[in-house]
Amino acid sequence: MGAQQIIGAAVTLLGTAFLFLGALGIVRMPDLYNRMQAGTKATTLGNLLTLLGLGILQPAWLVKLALIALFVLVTNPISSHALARAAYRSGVPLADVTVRDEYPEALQEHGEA
Amino acid sequence: MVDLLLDLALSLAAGAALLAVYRLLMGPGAASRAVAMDVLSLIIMPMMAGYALYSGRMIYLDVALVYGILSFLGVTSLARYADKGV
Amino acid sequence: MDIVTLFNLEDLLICAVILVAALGAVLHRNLLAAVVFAGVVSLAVSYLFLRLSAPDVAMTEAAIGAGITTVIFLIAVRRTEEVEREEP
Amino acid sequence: MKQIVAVVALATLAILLWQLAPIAMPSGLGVVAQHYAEHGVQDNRGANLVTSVVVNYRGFDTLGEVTVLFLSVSGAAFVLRRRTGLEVHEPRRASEIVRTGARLLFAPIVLFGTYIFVHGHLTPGGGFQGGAVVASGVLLLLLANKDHPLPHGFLSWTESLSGLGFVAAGLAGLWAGGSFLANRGILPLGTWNQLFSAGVIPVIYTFVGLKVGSELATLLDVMMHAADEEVHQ
Repeated sequence: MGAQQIIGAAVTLLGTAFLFLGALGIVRMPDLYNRMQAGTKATTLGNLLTLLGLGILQPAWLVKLALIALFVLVTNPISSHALARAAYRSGVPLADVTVRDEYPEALQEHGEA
Repeated sequence: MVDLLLDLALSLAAGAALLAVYRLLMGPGAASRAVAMDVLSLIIMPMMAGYALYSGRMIYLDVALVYGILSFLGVTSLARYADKGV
Repeated sequence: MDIVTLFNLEDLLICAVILVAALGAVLHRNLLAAVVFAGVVSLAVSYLFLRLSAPDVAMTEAAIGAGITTVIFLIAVRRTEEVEREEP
Repeated sequence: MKQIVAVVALATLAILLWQLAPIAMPSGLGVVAQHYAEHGVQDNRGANLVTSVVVNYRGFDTLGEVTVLFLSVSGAAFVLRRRTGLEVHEPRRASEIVRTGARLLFAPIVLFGTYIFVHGHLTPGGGFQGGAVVASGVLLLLLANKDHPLPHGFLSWTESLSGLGFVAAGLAGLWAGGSFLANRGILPLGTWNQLFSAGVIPVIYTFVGLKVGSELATLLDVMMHAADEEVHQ
């Protein structure tokens, strides 16, 4: 029981560390798209790891925590995709250091302007 | 040991919330702020779950789930607004 | 019970988040940004309500304050002007 | 000058509130709260005491709140009603991912909202919160496609019938238990912390949830379309 508790708390701590890194990423990254990358991928992982750690700490709650985790896993990509697409189409600029932007070509290939 | 780790985890999450608020204040344009809002909701949701564990009441997880649904909708509607689709 | 000992570090940090976001909502001239700030206030206040053992209020705040009200504000801002004018 | 006055006023208010805060958070319960906390479980068998207060002890207030919401939604729908003959602008379509996600998530979200208001007497939450979640499911459909056809007749019938159901439950309490919205003698109280318990409370909260959900869905639909026509007339 003691080892399980410590593992659960460690996984929770790892998850919140990822949350912190994601938040650090949205502060430090140069443009919106890079920020979004840090702020959605890292924090989704941190969120899931934290919920997993809580589930290890309290195994009776695993089903409900898994429900929340599944929900986050489904919804968060949708909202960040919609946000990135809207930002691109409303003309939020890329950072100066960006090397290559392939999105316009991909749009033309698929017939959307 | 376990208490110390959990306390450290919660404080780290709250510090992450402060960092996200920095982006919320500074972020040029509404889109950056919407990203910060998304990150904030993703940070606060596990904090709620952690508090549920701390208080030992599973029903508090319902609040976290409602929170997740509604913040997702908030961010999506901001995105659709910026895309002129609302 | 002393009011300071009621909260530990993470709650005080969340309180700071609420204060900063509320100031942003009041002071910003871009109404869209103000709507985002108001949504963040609701999100953080909801955690604080849960922390104060009021899950019903926390759920209401999350559902009505953070979700529906943000969307209604967005639609209302879209009908009017996005940037607040200076007073004459 | 104006700013100095504002800062001074704010500082005064802050000091006053700091003084007031310990009073506003008393350590014990008040007289009324004491009564509810002691008798709430025997009276109603509801695991969530807040629900007992909202639906039973203060049930009449809840009826008033639902009526206020109904009136405000009616007012908004009247002021922002659809006008024909105006040029309607074509909104940009949502992407495939958003549309599929909306279709996928609509049913789970509505199901979860239903869970919230049906379990109002067991878990935190209840009619208002569940109704808001149900309406947010509808909002997701509207975000994916602004002109998503909503069953307006069904929504308005649900709304009216649940309002009637609320009043009917109250009148049944008057007939069986002696006072409006009394929770005696209509449905068995059942065992504490079971789904079928707390007498008429879950029934009323289900009515409230349906009513709030359909009202908010109608309001969102009306507001979205009103924005469109105003901008482009």
